[in-house]
Amino acid sequence: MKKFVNDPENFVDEMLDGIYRAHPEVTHAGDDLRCFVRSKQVPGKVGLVTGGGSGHLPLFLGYVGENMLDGAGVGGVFQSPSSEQILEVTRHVDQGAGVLYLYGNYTGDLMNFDMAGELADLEGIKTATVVGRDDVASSVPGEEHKRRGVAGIFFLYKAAGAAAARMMPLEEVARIAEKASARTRTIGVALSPCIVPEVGKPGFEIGENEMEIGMGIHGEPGISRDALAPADEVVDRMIERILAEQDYTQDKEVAVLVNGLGATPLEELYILYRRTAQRLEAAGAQIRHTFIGEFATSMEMAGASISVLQLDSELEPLIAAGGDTPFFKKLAN
Amino acid sequence: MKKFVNDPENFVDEMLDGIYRAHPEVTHAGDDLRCFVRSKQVPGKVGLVTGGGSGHLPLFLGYVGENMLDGAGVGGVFQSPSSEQILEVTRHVDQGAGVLYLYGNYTGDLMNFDMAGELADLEGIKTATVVGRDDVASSVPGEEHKRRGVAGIFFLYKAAGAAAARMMPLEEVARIAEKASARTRTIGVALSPCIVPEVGKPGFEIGENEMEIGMGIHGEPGISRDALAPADEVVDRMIERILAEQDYTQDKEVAVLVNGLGATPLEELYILYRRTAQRLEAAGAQIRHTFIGEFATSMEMAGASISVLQLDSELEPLIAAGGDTPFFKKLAN
Amino acid sequence: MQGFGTDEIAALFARLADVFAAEKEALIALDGKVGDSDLGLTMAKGFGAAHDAVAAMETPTPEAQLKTAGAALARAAPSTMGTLMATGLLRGSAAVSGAERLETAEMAAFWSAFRDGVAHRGRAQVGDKTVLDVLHPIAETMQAQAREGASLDAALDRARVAAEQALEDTKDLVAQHGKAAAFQEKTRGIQDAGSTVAVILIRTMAECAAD
Amino acid sequence: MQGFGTDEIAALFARLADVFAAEKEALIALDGKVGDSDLGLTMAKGFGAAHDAVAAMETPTPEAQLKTAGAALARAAPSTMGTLMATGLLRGSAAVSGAERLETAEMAAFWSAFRDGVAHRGRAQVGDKTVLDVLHPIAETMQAQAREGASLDAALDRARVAAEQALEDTKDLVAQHGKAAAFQEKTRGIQDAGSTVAVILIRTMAECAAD
Ligand SMILES: Nc1ncnc2c1ncn2[C@@H]1O[C@H](COP(=O)(O)OP(=O)(O)O)[C@@H](O)[C@H]1O
Ligand SMILES: Nc1ncnc2c1ncn2[C@@H]1O[C@H](COP(=O)(O)OP(=O)(O)O)[C@@H](O)[C@H]1O
Ligand SMILES: [Mg+2]
Ligand SMILES: [Mg+2]
Ligand SMILES: [Mg+2]
Ligand SMILES: [Mg+2]
Repeated sequence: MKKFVNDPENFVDEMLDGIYRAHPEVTHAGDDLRCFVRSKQVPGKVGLVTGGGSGHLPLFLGYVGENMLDGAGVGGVFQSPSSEQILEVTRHVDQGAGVLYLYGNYTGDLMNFDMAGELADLEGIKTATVVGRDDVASSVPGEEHKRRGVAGIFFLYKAAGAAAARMMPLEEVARIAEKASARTRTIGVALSPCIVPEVGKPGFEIGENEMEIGMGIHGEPGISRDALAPADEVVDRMIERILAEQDYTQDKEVAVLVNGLGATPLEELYILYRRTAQRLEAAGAQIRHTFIGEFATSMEMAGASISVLQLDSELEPLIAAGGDTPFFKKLAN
Repeated sequence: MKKFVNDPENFVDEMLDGIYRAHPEVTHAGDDLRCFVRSKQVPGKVGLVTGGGSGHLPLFLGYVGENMLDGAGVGGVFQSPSSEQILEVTRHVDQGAGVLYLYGNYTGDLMNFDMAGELADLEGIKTATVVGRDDVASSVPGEEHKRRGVAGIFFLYKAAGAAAARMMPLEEVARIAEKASARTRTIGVALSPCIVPEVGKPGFEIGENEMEIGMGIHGEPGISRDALAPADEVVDRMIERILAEQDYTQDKEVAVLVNGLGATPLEELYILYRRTAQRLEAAGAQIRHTFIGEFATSMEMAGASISVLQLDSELEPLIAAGGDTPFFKKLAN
Repeated sequence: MQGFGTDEIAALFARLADVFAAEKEALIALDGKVGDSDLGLTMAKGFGAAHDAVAAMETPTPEAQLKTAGAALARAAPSTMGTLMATGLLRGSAAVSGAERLETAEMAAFWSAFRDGVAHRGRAQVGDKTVLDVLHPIAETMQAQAREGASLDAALDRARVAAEQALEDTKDLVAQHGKAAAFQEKTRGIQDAGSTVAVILIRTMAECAAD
Repeated sequence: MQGFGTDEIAALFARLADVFAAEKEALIALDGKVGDSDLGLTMAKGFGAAHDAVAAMETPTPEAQLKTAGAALARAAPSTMGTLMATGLLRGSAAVSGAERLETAEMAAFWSAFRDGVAHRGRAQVGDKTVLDVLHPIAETMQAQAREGASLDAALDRARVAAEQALEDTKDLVAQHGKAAAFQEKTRGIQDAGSTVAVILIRTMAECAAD
């Protein structure tokens, strides 16, 4: 295992210690480093809370900041945070306007957020839940509710974050997040596995010349394993899955996210973006916003994902809005 | 070779095509995609031009933008841009106040920037040159002029960029860049090699359990190859080299950059930062500005570098200033 | 045996901590087939924490021990199975409220509540190839044994047999939940990882009772 | 032979393009020992471009051909060696200004200017284990041969011999410049990559002259 780690058991907490040292605009609620919150909450604003396993930086905690989220429950590597931690974060960020839970559609997270929500309810804190379920490879059309949440959840954060910053009420923020969720599609491709520090070796293998389209961000199996093709062909095979589920005759404008899974150089992401843009434009879409880089990783996995959010007049200005977190900065445009 | 590429010969130009599609705030001077410039130049401002080989994104072109640089000559992977390309960029960004060349201390770049400067001079464009030479592993003290430029050049961009944006004259901007250069130290560690697309295989090997401290960003040999140690120990061995060359009794404030070389997860960079901060503070330094992430990569190389800029009252506000490029955004603070 | 009192429950969690530490690699490998390889880690960590918490109690009752164990598990291992096992223990604890010793009837109530908690929290159905497929026959067997007035060690042993059979039967099922669901038909022929944990639980309990 | 006229120079660049294409892997391997493995790529690309540019000229003179080749090389391969070889060609071109055929005297002037250009641009000294260590004896030998009134093919062959010896001698030196400098003492025993390119140049030129 070629990693910069000390005791693998301390991986997450030492990482958090580093983050808190570097970024005074975030802190932890109470003693538990894993209850990650903004240092200053905005009075009266709906609180946005996410959470999930570690190993995906900047996901999840990296989106806690201005115009984005207010807190995150930080789990172990690829592990859900506990309901207790989520509850602690919930208490901290609630400013009387209620709290929206925004996280990826994984069993462990679902159960722990549900439990936290039930406990928060007993304490008089109103919560609502919207899950990211953008990974088209993880269930067939018609079974969208079973899909995993991957990089596209960034769009939910962006839209809901900007909506909450405009002081919209919980129901509205939840409706907007839900709309963004319903209109986001992602497809990924992996070229290499990743290593959970406490396990110390790759959880699966990909042959020297193979790629797996649709692989999940924890190494969940995808829809095809083939010989690695030229970049344009890889994009072509991926984007088909998205184009099949989005129709640009009415709402033409889209936001695109080309995300690196960890080890893939930024140069290659731009090569993938080039073809993605060509294909989307050929399909009648107009690219209004572009995000390229590492937004949701799987440790040192090589690979990438493409996410497309189909905009409408309500979502567009929310995606255009600025954002400022230690890991994500966008000027308003 | 596990890469998202089409014809490796087109690697750089397809990457640039992707970048221009995604970011309308940058463009190319003339027909050559590799003459990278801001879409809007600032009248009367000193032009800042960098350049160097591709394969290091966001270095070099990623720092072209507001409060930073004005243009970059884009070379092939790990290759200098040509003097002709640098000259073309120089002509485009010159706004009558002259042009400062800011690049890394490598033979190929030195020769091509020198040639471009000589040609620009014939055309009546005043140029000055400051090179980044921050890699402490690449020459012993006393031979600093021979050192390679690596991630620490970011501090030169930041300081000179903010100075030029304040409409300082060429001599002043060059003086400030030179000061930042003289006060910046970097040390790197590599865990794995990288692959130049046109070569198709790694240029060197690092054993499964080895690390090389001081390796250059093109795989130049470092100062020691040892068994991979725990993260804190790796930092300890690296930071010694920097501490030996900086004395914090007078100027205590520093800016720190923990840079990922490509494949190393952000989580691990924060673990490295944690120890770096501990050690710097123990040595009497006060960390005033922190930058953590991928600032200067070597394709898919696993590894990291630590850079420390020792601030003074002139440099501090320039590092604190905001910056806005497609690849780097910082709000003023 | 005279049922599970506080000593026996403390001993049970000590033993579970050992067993899950010993089974760590096997569970990692099993979960790795159609999952994310974490089950060995989470169960070892979770039951280790449960044991530590129970061992540290000063004036325990069975109800409090089970609750403490569940809470510790939820905190230490908030994975799917960690959370489900924690939920089971918390619900089971409530079902034996006030009891000083858990005899067959109380143990049957415990397992029924355990199963119901898991079913509620996980929203899975019997047959979905989850831990529920083993918890359900355990609960049903225990209820039947209680109705028949069986001794605790006999009842637990019958439940263990039923659980082992049910585990074997999970091989024929196709996973509908969690990370395994992505593997669809490929999960056929593979024994469910979470169900394996349930078998370890009932087997260890039966062994404690037999000692 | 009657010296290098425009046809011979065109043929020389055609041959150099072939030779560097053929030597690509060998130069990659050589540069890889204490460098970044790019030399084979840059020389193949650079001399390929030089050949294309020269072949496309309509009314060439030797001076113009050498200048065109140098400019094409600078554009196509702006690496250390690409830039140095381009500088050498450009300076060498200026040194034969007006000549219709390059005889021994002109060729000696060409190589002296070539060497001086490389020395100026690269700021290296003879003995620093660079291409200069081969260019210098080439230039000196050509000058001596010209003084002695040697024929061009004899002069070039003597220069080739001197170059090959000088290349062998680079093994004893320690690199002071470029990427190799980082390897310090480890460069001892290894033949300098750039110097190998200079030997290929003079050897190919000598072969053209002998044909
Ligand atoms: N919705 C569910 N309800 C009940 N059990 C489930 C559910 N989803 C998964 N499981 C069980 O959890 C086991 C996997 O546990 P675990 O490794 O902790 O999951 P994960 O790593 O996905 O969080 C499966 O083998 C299955 O028995
Ligand atoms: N300053 C210099 N002056 C002359 N020749 C040099 C200089 N630096 C390097 N060289 C030559 O260049 C060769 C390496 O060329 P090349 O591979 O193009 O360099 P790089 O890859 O470092 O740009 C060396 O073997 C040496 O002969
Ligand atoms: Mg990375
Ligand atoms: Mg990377
Ligand atoms: Mg699992
Ligand atoms: Mg080289």
